[in-house]
Amino acid sequence: MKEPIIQVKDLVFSYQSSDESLPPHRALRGVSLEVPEGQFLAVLGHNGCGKSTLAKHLNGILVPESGQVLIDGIDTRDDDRIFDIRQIVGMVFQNPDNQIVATIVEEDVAFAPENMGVPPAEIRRRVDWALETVNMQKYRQQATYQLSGGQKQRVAIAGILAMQPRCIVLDEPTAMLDPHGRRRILATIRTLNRELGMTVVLITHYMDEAAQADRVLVMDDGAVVMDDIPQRVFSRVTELQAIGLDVPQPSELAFQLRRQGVELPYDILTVDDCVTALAHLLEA
Amino acid sequence: MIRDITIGQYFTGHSALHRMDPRTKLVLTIAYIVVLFLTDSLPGYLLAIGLLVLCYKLAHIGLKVILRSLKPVIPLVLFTGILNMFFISGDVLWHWWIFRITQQGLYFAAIMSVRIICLIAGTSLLTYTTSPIALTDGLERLLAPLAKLHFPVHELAMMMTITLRFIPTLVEETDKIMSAQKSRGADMETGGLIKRVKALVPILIPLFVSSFRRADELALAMECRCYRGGEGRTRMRQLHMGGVDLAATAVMALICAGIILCNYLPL
Amino acid sequence: MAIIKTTDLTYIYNAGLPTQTTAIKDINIEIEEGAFVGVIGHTGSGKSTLIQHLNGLLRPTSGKVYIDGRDIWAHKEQIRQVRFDVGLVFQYPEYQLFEETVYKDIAFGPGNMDLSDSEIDSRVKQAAEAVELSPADLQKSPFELSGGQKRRAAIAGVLAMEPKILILDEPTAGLDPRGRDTILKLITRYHQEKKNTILLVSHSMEDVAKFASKVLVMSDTGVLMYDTVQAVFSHAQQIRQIGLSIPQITQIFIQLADRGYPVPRNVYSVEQGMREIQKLLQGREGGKP
Amino acid sequence: MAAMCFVATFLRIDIPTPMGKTMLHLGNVMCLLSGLVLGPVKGGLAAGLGSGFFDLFDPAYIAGAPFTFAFKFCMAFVCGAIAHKKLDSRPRRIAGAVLGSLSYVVLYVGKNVAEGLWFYRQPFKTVLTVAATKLSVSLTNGLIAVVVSLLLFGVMRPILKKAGVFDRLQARKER
Ligand SMILES: Nc1ncnc2c1ncn2[C@@H]1O[C@H](COP(=O)(O)OP(=O)(O)OP(=O)(O)O)[C@@H](O)[C@H]1O
Ligand SMILES: Nc1ncnc2c1ncn2[C@@H]1O[C@H](COP(=O)(O)OP(=O)(O)OP(=O)(O)O)[C@@H](O)[C@H]1O
Ligand SMILES: [Mg+2]
Ligand SMILES: [Mg+2]
Repeated sequence: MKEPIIQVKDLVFSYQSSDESLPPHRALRGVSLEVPEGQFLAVLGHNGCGKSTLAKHLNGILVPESGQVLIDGIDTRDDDRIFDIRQIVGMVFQNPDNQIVATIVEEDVAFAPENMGVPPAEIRRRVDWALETVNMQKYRQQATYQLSGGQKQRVAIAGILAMQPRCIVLDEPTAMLDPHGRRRILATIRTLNRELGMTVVLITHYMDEAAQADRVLVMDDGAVVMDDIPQRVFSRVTELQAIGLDVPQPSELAFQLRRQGVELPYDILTVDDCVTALAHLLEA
Repeated sequence: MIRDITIGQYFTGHSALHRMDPRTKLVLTIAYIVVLFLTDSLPGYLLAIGLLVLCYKLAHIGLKVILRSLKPVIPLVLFTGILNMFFISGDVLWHWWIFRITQQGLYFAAIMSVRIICLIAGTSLLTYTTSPIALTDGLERLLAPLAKLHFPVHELAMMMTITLRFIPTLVEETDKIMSAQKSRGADMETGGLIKRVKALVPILIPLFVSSFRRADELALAMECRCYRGGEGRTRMRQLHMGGVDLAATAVMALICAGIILCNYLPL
Repeated sequence: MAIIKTTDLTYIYNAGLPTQTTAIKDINIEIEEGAFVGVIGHTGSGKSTLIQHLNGLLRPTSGKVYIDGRDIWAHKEQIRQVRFDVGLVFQYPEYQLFEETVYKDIAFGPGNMDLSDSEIDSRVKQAAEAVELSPADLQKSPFELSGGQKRRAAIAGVLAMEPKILILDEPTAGLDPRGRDTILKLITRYHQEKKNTILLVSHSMEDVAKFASKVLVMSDTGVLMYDTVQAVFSHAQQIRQIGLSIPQITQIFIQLADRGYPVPRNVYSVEQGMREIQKLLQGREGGKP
Repeated sequence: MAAMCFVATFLRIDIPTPMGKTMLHLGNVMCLLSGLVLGPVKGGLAAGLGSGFFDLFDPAYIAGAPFTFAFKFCMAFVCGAIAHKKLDSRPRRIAGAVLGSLSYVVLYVGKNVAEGLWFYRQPFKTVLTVAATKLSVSLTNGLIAVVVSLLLFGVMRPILKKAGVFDRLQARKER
């Protein structure tokens, strides 16, 4: 089998507080993780549990205090290959406003390949392709500040796509968006994963987004506490609620009913799952 | 309120002037200032004004627009004009109490006005026909040779781009913070100096803090996109000079020569 | 009498410029005192514009706003008083914190109201308690708090002004599920204690259905509906048409009802849903011989 | 490198200044403040670019933009060079702000004199009188800017410190 694109081994990381007298804050306490190429992984966890810290290790923005992070076999501590790593793993952040560098949409998308020294004609081709992939080609010449939040975020994703990465890490890309913008971003993410075979790591606070992934990783206080397919993760309602998380309403309904002794399957995630199962139950 | 603020006074259009390369426009504008500086004869001034009229016609920009951009300098012109009337002695045309108008005084005032009008109308043509982005782009490329002298051209240009990019964002943010503090009863419209200065604190602090946060995040995002300064960087958009640029340069050269020649004509 | 009333309220951004946009048009609403109103609408439908009119931050292009029966723009110089009566919590309110300590920051609003020091002190403490900030937190710098705490401190800053009407623009954006729940619960509790009027702008239909008593639906610069939660979500078709959704739990029950099962269509919380299903199952067992 | 783009982003602090014009002339205040907070080079760039940009896109002032850039840069640079390293010392802060402001006034008036003499070809006496009025106006402005910026800085520093702004600046510098 092919080597996983992301390998994280016993990753430990602490933030040094600005106040020297305070002890460093341990944000990651031994995280291990392997992501095979082409997987769609969702990461859940409450505020401050270390999700962003983990994400920043995946393209060498932060380097491990101990343990190791290998991207396509390259150690992120290898300074000479840092740009290779960043090209393999692209990162999208929460606030679309703070990621866009240029005033015109296509200029911004061109930013990364320009940095990489790609020839102009090739940049042009990549920019067109990236904008098409996120469905923003209509806005090529628009000023970035005139776009809505969701559109800006899609431009930010296009800016990463223009590097032609094999893996894309999105750190709460929908947190600042409205439902419409959120749906569009999620559709874009699914296209990247299903049609282009890109590896996706999606950090989110929305359970319905995580429910669409191949695999869900749940973190609590700098450690991984669950790592499974969404159906199984979301059936562990009590545990999730104990660490301040939530489950989609259909899963919760099924869980509550099961607790009352009603026999329902464990893998209910969506409205349709739930309706089918309940209909089945009521037929009996 | 100010979300769609347009910095500068760019008028979209497709005239020859709009299509010109920003570099040409910049250079020609500078040339025009220099020529103005050298002009010293009536036909010279007429030529300079003629050129302006021609350009404004080409760019389809009306008189009203020019007048509006001249507004801020009117007090200066008047003030200097009046002073000249006091100080310049010469053939008195009209005299009342301590005021007198001399021929020379009038002459100076006229020259001054023409120069100011030409200067402002000429340079503002640049902002009217060039978008801020194109202008920044042009500036960067014009300054590019300076990089050889270890002048950080790329960094400066990057900063200009980012500044341009964040002006609307920050204006919007200021607006939001001001609204929020007003909702909490902040009073920014009344009171003496000290009170007003104090009223700024609730706006400036969040603004500073959020600027720093944005700066941090932006730096991070740029690093993620392989930013490593100017070396080895390519550009997607290549500026190129076309026939318009050539023609404009030729016309400009002719007129400049004309103006300079006029200085030496015995008129 | 309605505590909030607008007549033909219209607002145009950048009037006269090429970028001119009509954000709200001919809005006529009457909101009764003590209501907890969820305000929903697709993005750009004019929610934020509307609420900024209610405390006089924006001045109507045309139309009137009445608070407590008074036209708020009748006396321009009294507009600050209106802002004390109508508290507005903006989106991401933590970005307006600016004082040295949380205490001082919460005191900023009441401090602008010409109150006595002891009154300010007691208001700050009450507000802090309402949002579950400890006395120790009050002495910290607002920048030392966690994201959720900052948000609550900022909300306390408005609560301390004890407004008759409290308006919150997406107060839970960007928080984790527990943070969202905490904030919504404390707003509900505050509402129950003070019996004041609350407008909550939200994109989460689940939250609106769970916490609000009435819903104001905005669509494309106008008000589409203003009614009880039950009545609004019974128009599932219409709600979907304007790009909104209905809560997932409601969808489940509507679909079951569509398939002919004897379940109600107006189910808005998981607990209620569970009871309905149980009732159905028990009823059936009881019926069996 | 990271520091560089960091600098770049600071310019933005200056941007809202034109909005303050109605209340006070905030431009100079912000220039002094950025010198104090960001230090000579960064502060100078922030001040220069921020103000220069506005002139560049304003038809009436575009010809003056390069000068504005240079002069505001000097103003913040002087102020930052004197005061930024020793922010705790009040005399330093005052000296920084005063000298920064002064250098701006001198440059600005100097430019006006030169412009009047050579560009508008005004007689010396006229130029002098104009310059004198400009001098008094800018001196008052400059003085207000000094007072206001020092007041603001005094109030804002402890808070910004708590917010970690200075720490972050420090951290960036070390990289
Ligand atoms: N630059 C920093 N300096 C010091 N501590 C930090 C820094 N960044 C994060 N931390 C701390 O590290 C912990 C983990 O932070 P991280 O940002 O990874 O959390 P997160 O899971 O992404 O949270 P959120 O859901 O709020 O984004 C938190 O307790 C946070 O306070
Ligand atoms: N400051 C502004 N300048 C110009 N137009 C604006 C401004 N603010 C809002 N608009 C426009 O007014 C309309 C209504 O905007 P508003 O912010 O009220 O919508 P909203 O319902 O709050 O949307 P969201 O759910 O995204 O917050 C939109 O078309 C928007 O583009
Ligand atoms: Mg995070
Ligand atoms: Mg809004």
